[in-house]
Amino acid sequence: MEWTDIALTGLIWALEILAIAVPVALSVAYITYAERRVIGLIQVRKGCNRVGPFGLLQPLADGLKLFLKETIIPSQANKILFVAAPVMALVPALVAFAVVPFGETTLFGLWDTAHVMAIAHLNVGILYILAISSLAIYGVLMAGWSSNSKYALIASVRATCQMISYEISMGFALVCVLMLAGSMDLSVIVNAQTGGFWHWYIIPLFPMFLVYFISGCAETNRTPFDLVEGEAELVAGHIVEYSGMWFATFSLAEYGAMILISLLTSILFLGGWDAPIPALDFIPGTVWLLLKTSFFIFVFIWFRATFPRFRYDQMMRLGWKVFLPWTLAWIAVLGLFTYAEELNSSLTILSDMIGYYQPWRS
Amino acid sequence: MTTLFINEEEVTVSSGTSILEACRKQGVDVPYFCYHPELSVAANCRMCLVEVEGWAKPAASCCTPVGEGMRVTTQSEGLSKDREMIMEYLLIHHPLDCPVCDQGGACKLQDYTEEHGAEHGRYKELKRAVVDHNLGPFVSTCMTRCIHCTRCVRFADEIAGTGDMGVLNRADHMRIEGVVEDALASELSGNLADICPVGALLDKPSLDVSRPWEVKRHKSTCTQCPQGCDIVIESRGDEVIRIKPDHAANEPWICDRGRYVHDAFRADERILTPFIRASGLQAVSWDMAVEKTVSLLKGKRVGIVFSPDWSIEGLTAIRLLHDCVFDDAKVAFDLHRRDMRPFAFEEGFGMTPKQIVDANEVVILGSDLRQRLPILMQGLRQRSLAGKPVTRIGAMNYRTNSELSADALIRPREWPAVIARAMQQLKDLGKTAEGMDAWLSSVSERHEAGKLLADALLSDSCALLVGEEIRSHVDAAALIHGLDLIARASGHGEEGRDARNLIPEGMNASLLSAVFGDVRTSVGDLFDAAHDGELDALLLIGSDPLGDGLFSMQAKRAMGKVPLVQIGAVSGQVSEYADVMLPASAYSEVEGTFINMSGEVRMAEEPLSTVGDARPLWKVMMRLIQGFGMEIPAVDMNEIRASVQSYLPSLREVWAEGVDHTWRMPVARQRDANVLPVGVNPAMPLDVISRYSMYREGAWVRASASLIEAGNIRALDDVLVHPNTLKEAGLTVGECVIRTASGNYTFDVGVRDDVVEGVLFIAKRGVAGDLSCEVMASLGGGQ
Amino acid sequence: MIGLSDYLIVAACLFSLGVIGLFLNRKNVITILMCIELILLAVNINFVAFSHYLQDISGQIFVFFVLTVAASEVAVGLAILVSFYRNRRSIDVEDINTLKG
Amino acid sequence: MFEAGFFYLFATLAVIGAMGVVLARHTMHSVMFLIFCFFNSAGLFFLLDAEFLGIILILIYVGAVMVLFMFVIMMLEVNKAKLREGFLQYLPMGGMIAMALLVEFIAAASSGIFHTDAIATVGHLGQEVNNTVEIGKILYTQYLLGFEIAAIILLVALVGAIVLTLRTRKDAKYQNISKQVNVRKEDRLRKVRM
Amino acid sequence: MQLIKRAFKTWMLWELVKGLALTIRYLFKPKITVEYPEERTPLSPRFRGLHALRRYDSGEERCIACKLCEVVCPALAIVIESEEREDGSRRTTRYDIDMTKCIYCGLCQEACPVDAIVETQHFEYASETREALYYTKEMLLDVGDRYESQIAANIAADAKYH
Repeated sequence: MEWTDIALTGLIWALEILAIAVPVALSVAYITYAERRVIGLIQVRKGCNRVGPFGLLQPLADGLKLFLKETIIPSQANKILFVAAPVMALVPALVAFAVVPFGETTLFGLWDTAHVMAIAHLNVGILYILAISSLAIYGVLMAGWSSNSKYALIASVRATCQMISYEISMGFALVCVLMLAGSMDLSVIVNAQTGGFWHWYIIPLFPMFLVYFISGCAETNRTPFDLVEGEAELVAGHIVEYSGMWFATFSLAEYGAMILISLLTSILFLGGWDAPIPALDFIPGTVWLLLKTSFFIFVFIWFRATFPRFRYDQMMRLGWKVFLPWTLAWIAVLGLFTYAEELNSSLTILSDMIGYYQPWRS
Repeated sequence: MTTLFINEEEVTVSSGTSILEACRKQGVDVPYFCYHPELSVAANCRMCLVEVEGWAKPAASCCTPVGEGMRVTTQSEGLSKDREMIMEYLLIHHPLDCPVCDQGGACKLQDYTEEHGAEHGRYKELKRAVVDHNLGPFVSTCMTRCIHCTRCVRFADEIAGTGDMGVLNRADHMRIEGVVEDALASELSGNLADICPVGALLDKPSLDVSRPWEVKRHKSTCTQCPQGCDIVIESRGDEVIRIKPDHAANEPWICDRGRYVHDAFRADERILTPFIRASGLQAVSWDMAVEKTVSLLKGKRVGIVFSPDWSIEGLTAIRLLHDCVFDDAKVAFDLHRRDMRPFAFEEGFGMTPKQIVDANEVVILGSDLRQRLPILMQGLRQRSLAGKPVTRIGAMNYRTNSELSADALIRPREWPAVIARAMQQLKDLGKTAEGMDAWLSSVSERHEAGKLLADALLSDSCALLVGEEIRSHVDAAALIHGLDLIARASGHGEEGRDARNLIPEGMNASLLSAVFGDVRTSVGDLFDAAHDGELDALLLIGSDPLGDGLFSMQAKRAMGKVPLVQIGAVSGQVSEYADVMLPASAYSEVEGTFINMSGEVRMAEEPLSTVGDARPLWKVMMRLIQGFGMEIPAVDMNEIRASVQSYLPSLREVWAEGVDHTWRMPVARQRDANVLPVGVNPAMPLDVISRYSMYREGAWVRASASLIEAGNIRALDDVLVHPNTLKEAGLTVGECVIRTASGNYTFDVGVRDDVVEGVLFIAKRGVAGDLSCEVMASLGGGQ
Repeated sequence: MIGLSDYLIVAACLFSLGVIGLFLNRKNVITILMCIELILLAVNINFVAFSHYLQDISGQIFVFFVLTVAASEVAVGLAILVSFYRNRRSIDVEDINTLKG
Repeated sequence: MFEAGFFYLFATLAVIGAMGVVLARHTMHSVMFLIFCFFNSAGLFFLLDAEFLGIILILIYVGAVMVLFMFVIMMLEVNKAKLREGFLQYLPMGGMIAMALLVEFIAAASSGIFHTDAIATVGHLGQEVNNTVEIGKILYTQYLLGFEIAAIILLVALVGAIVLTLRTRKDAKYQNISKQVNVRKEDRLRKVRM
Repeated sequence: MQLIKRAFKTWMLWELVKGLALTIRYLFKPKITVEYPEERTPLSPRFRGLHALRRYDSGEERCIACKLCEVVCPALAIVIESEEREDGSRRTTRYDIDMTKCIYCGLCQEACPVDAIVETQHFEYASETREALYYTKEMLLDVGDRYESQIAANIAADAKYH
């Protein structure tokens, strides 16, 4: 391999990474803005409207403020882990974007075949995302433990329980998707749903969609599952000792994870970059994907404005006693449907019904 | 005993008790204004009405004695109606100035209006106003607020004995007036503000400064005189607002000196930080000051003079300093003593104040008791009013506000003769004691005043109050021994019925003999030694020999010669000579134990916070010991108290079990002494007596602006003789030359005819203060 | 090129470190459990390496089983540890001697 | 070349991580080092074309098992100074045994049997070969029994762990959440009179 | 039937949907925000803002140092020291309010027998230093002088409800 090739590859990688990371960072900033506006509007207020036109520069002002703020390290904290924790929280949230496909493109006909617009087109994409997102716990755990504060510690213990619990139901919800799509490759999953909204997995997997999205809420510690940072009892939870930019890093990670969950929900259940009706295909797929994602982000914010916080035991109960059996049952049902034909020929109709969504069987 | 029923409850009280007192004893609340347990009953406020079953009208409970089987009701509809009307009547002319009245918040009228008063009054006419008048430096008046309970009038008549307040006119024009427009000439005048149930008579020094609810109360002990009254210091923050008698203790009154000395706690003369002299006094840190002290005193021959007013913990710490650092140093503490023979140090009372007041006979020997111990004198006054005899033998008709049953004027040089006369009489009656003959034979003259003494001693119980004329006598030990002999001869000398009460200079007298008995010396000798070069440095602990006592001249000479380290709370005149000044906390600012003249223990347990860098004396002493490189013998209060117990073991139980007012430490008496009077051979015709003034004596008093003001109003004449003495010398009132052993002085000499002839009275701290060290003098014409 | 023996040497290093750890940390059960994990990891690396170089996927299946068993072991081990700690307030190996005769 | 570079990188870091586990002063740091070690081992797995196992290693070990470790450490209050006692006491013995093992292993590994010449270095498979599918195929056919047994072991371990740690405290009050959730207005509200 | 209905509602997350519908409706409602520096809400005559010490028309300060406000203050924000003035009247020598302690409960105003301490409607006195919030007697009197007409009007407006 020539050195120039290596350099070129490296450059392309860097560009690809930038092309994902910069918009993600920017959208994180503006999601905070959107959140404040939307919640304000729902609460019959106006929300931030002072900095710049319609308050559009507010995120920049906030960012500037957070940058200039002093970061305080508690004297009794474990310094290394304390500093590493925000990074550990942010990195998984961003790394997961590596395999998320944003659409398929031929680069205006430059390429013969359509390429998937992802930094890394992995055939075990879902597995990768699951693995990476399971690492997000470490940021919280390290922050909680190293702060040497009882609030932070309790919060991190809670967060860990919450994340592990919901990861399981989330994983099983994904298994349902995999059973339909027959692949762990995200672009394959999207392609399995092409052809209009009646092909989308939200229809056969509606309960799984709910489970996935709600577990997503819990994974990102968003309301109503934000009892990790329940200010009434834990002040700010694991970030109680953080300030300045390191504090902001946690928010960055939270919002990054929120975007990721929204993206994945769109991809897994709403046909990704496919238009709801084939007639609308003239609009680029990426636009559709982003529209769907935006909607889910809005739903996140909407949830926050609507639902009160869960109690800890209620949350654990929901994860273990409702979601887990429900997903397991649905997997069984899907399996039964899939192989109904082979069990009894009279049940072919069931197989056909589910086969409609299973391109790998035909 | 009488048994009656108060609100259906059976009560038994002694007969003759009033219903109100029975109710108070029972804890039943009956409102009253004019009643006061220490004063006579006037029954003019009508607030204390109660219903007695079978009686047509409600009765004023304060003046109605209890009757057998009486059924008393203190709460009824009729009574509350009555009380409401009485309140309305009392409030007709009372101004609505509670917000500006110092009494507001601790006012009986306010409380009862709240409790019993009507919503509003019906009186719509103009209110009357009353002209205020001047009641001296301590009591402010606002007579419009007066409700005519006449407590103050009765106080002035019965307690103060000055009778200078009265009621003028009647009805709407009724007024309380000071008969003497100027000063309430009583040393107890401050109590007026306490007894006034409304805001008519208020405490002048603290007027408009604080409200009752913002003061914090600290139980403490007054060290202004050997009586050692229990006081309550009222402070706001650490600023003392008032000092009041502790009503939990037995004594309801305190004197003006103890009450108003508190402005000295914040006076300019307080030593707040350590100072050292380096081209003027400079405030320095404790470390530097201790270093300087050590450099001044280390390895030197040091004389220590201290004041007896410190707590016994502080005094013991002085002894610890002496033992650790200045092993061979002499210490001195009594500024009024010329005779240093140990017998003269048997100070303290053989009797408690109550026993003295209750005794059949009381003899005051050479003391201005009203100035010295105003509260004890007040007790004796009550005794006189009750018709019991009080006899006095002394050099002057000291004003006592009290009828004396017998009074004899003698010159100081006649004391041996007086005692000998009494001894002779007892001997003639066959009462004798060991050593009496020797004593009697050493005195040739007899003075007729001795008969009073002997007569008094012949009664069943007798109290001899031995005052400063004898204590500062050059032959004091012999005189005291003589008194001891006659007391023993007449059966008043035994333990438990010891009639001899030697008024000490200050508090803690019994402790001083026990702790310092082996190392003490005369203050005069000590200063002379310093002047003669036998001492290298002086350490003055709270003592002010320039202001108090008999040795100011010697002190001045000595201090000019050797380096001086002053430790104390008040700087005074001494600070002009001091090379180092170390601040020690005032008595209001320390936790400590005190023993008063009659051996009763007083505890100060709730100190105010110390001002400035001052530290309790014992801590200062320990710091010094440390500075000298010695091991500190006591690091906390308990260890200090352990050292005290090694001198006074009986205090252990006091600290272990808490203070009991019945506990007394008996005064140590030496029974086998044999001190005979040495004949005084007068070279000069006049005896000199320096008079004690409660407004001038004592470092604290001189730092207190309000007491100085009072002292100016009640100034004693500087130099005083009997007119005949002046006439004999062929002189007239005015400038005269006074010749003494130490030289000639020129002063204005005044006359008073109730002093004994041949005596020159010097008011200490007056212009003639320097004369106070003299014993003899003669007069010459002006220049 | 990287050969099988390289992987085996890495695995050997990890294994030895795990064994050393077992010996050195006699006071802390948690570390001991972690050292066991380390040893199992070394085994897993061996399995995968052989699987790769022998082109036999079965080796990876065994890794799978080892992972399963190791996870169970950790879960039960830590559960025992927690209940032991509740009773004795200590996780010192030398305190775990109640079964000693 | 890349591969060699990555191998050495992962291998070195994995060994460093393992050393950290053994030597770290604080148990929490040990856990961190172990996680690090697992990450690098996963890298080695990737180099060996076992991406499914690599990701599973991260998912199960890093994402779950090590979290469990951290959890337990956080819940136990352990005197760390005491825990290091006797460290040196056991060093000679442990070191000797481990060194012996190491020498033997390395001797065996480099004896030539496993040498590049003996076992051919195989090339890497492309994206089109799905390691997951391969494993799935063999796992659910040939090793089905083993799979089931593993599943049962996991289940037993799960139950065992819960039984060991679950304690119902008598002094605590518990809520029945299902009942709470299912409560209706009619159950709580009684209309007395209008 | 009831059971089925309930189960259906439960599984369709009916209550959650109802909640979401409610909030989304409010998203489009007109907003009631008052944009403060430009817009202001009307203040009650009883509004409790910055404190002021009042004077009589003659210019004599009202405060008589009765210290009732000091004792009633639940936050211990008021410190008063008093003395007899030369003319014999009782006046404060010090009247400090620590605005950082004050909780604006208005009890001082209630307690004052002479209407000397009042709370104005003025509330824009934030400062960049703590010192500026320690109000002394002079500052309070000055506030009273500045807002006297407003204070008097407020007291008059409120008087009939006493």
